[in-house]
Amino acid sequence: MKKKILVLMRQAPYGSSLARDGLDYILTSAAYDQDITILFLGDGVWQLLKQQNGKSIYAKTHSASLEVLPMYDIESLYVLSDDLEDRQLSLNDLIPGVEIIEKDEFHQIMNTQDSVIGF
Amino acid sequence: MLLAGIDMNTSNLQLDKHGFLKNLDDWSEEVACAIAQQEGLTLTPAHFEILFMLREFYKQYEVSPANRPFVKAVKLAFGEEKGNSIYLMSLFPESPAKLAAKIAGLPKPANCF
Amino acid sequence: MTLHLIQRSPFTHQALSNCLKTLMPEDSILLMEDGVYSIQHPLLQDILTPAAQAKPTSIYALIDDVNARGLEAFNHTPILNISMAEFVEQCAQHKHVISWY
Amino acid sequence: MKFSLLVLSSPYSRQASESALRFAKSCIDNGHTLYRIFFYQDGVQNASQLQTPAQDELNLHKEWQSLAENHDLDLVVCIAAALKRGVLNKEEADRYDQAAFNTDAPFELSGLGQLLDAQLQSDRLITFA
Repeated sequence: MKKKILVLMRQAPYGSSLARDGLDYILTSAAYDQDITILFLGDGVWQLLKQQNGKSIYAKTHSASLEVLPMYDIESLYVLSDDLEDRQLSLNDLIPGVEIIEKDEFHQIMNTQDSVIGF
Repeated sequence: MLLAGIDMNTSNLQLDKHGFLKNLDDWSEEVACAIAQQEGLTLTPAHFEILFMLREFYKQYEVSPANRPFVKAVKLAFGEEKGNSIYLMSLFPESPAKLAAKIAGLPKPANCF
Repeated sequence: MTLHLIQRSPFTHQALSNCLKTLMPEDSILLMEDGVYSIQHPLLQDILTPAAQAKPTSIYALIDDVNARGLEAFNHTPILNISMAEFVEQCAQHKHVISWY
Repeated sequence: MKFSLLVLSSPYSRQASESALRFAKSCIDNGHTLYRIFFYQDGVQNASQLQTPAQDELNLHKEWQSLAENHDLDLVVCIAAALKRGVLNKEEADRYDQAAFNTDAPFELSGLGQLLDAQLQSDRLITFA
């Protein structure tokens, strides 16, 4: 069974394990051939920041692991423009492959999903 | 206990009960040969080409790939001829991503319990 | 058509504010656990003003959580107190259910 | 309607486990089907049979256990999340040479694929965090 699943990634990495555990769920679902779309929402956009290095805090580098997503055929990574603006970020600050969308574009994406899960 | 010529008592080489390295830093080509032999495989340069690529993959992403991304990564590195599951199955039978990760000294791919 | 479950207090977490950023016209909101403190938060009160939207969002609060916290007297229409059984039925009636925490 | 629940928080630290338990009971009372309850993140602590709350507090492990036994529920604990937090059954304790174990049937340790399966097989997946 193949479904269109939207995953909301809403937490910053490192401070809690939700970002990492959400990614594990995404990789598992992709390995089982599901059609995954990811929206990085609120503090979730911090997950996408370039030049992270988790080593000195005994953590895996989250952005490095996110860059594996294209290898799992996950190409739909979105952020809301408001969330970037609120955090004084631009697309240049983020790892490649992320697309900025507005609220109404999110609604179009949402309307096509079979299932939604949030981390 | 001996693991294919490696004295586990003097080498401190430890494997978990799935046969994966407990300490990933213990890996060497010699260790790879020993783990492979335990799995009934004799490693050739064709195996090592894939193993080194897989170790680079892990270094870059800090993730052991599942089968599909494993095939895709091999295809990107070495082309269609090797980047297909038939070829990889011939080198690492049954579950290529899991077996190759084990021999390459990487953690188990997620969800292969 | 999504049911949004607000599970954290809006005075310490962004759960409600993030939810409102993605809210669609047909969606509903259910306040539960510390999310029921949203009753007293301007973010929620703002969307309840008649001028805020053409079709007002349905907002529910889990009555056991409201009462446990001593908020009974603070809750007022149009926020509707509902039971656990009604919560289950609301989940069944909405296509998606998203928890915010 | 077929429901599955996802529990992410530790019992006694957050209200999530109690809410999930009440939701589960209400589901059953209203004639719905519970396909699976999946414990992830700190939620795996629900599976510890060593929970020893005071006499006047709820024992969540026992509550889940009796609910599962009375209604044939599927209680699945994410194995990776459980192992690293020290929630092991006998089989895993043996496998990893650990001296003790603290969970048992009806809780089952399994992979994240079981969460995906719950999402695919159920009409609704409700998260308690």
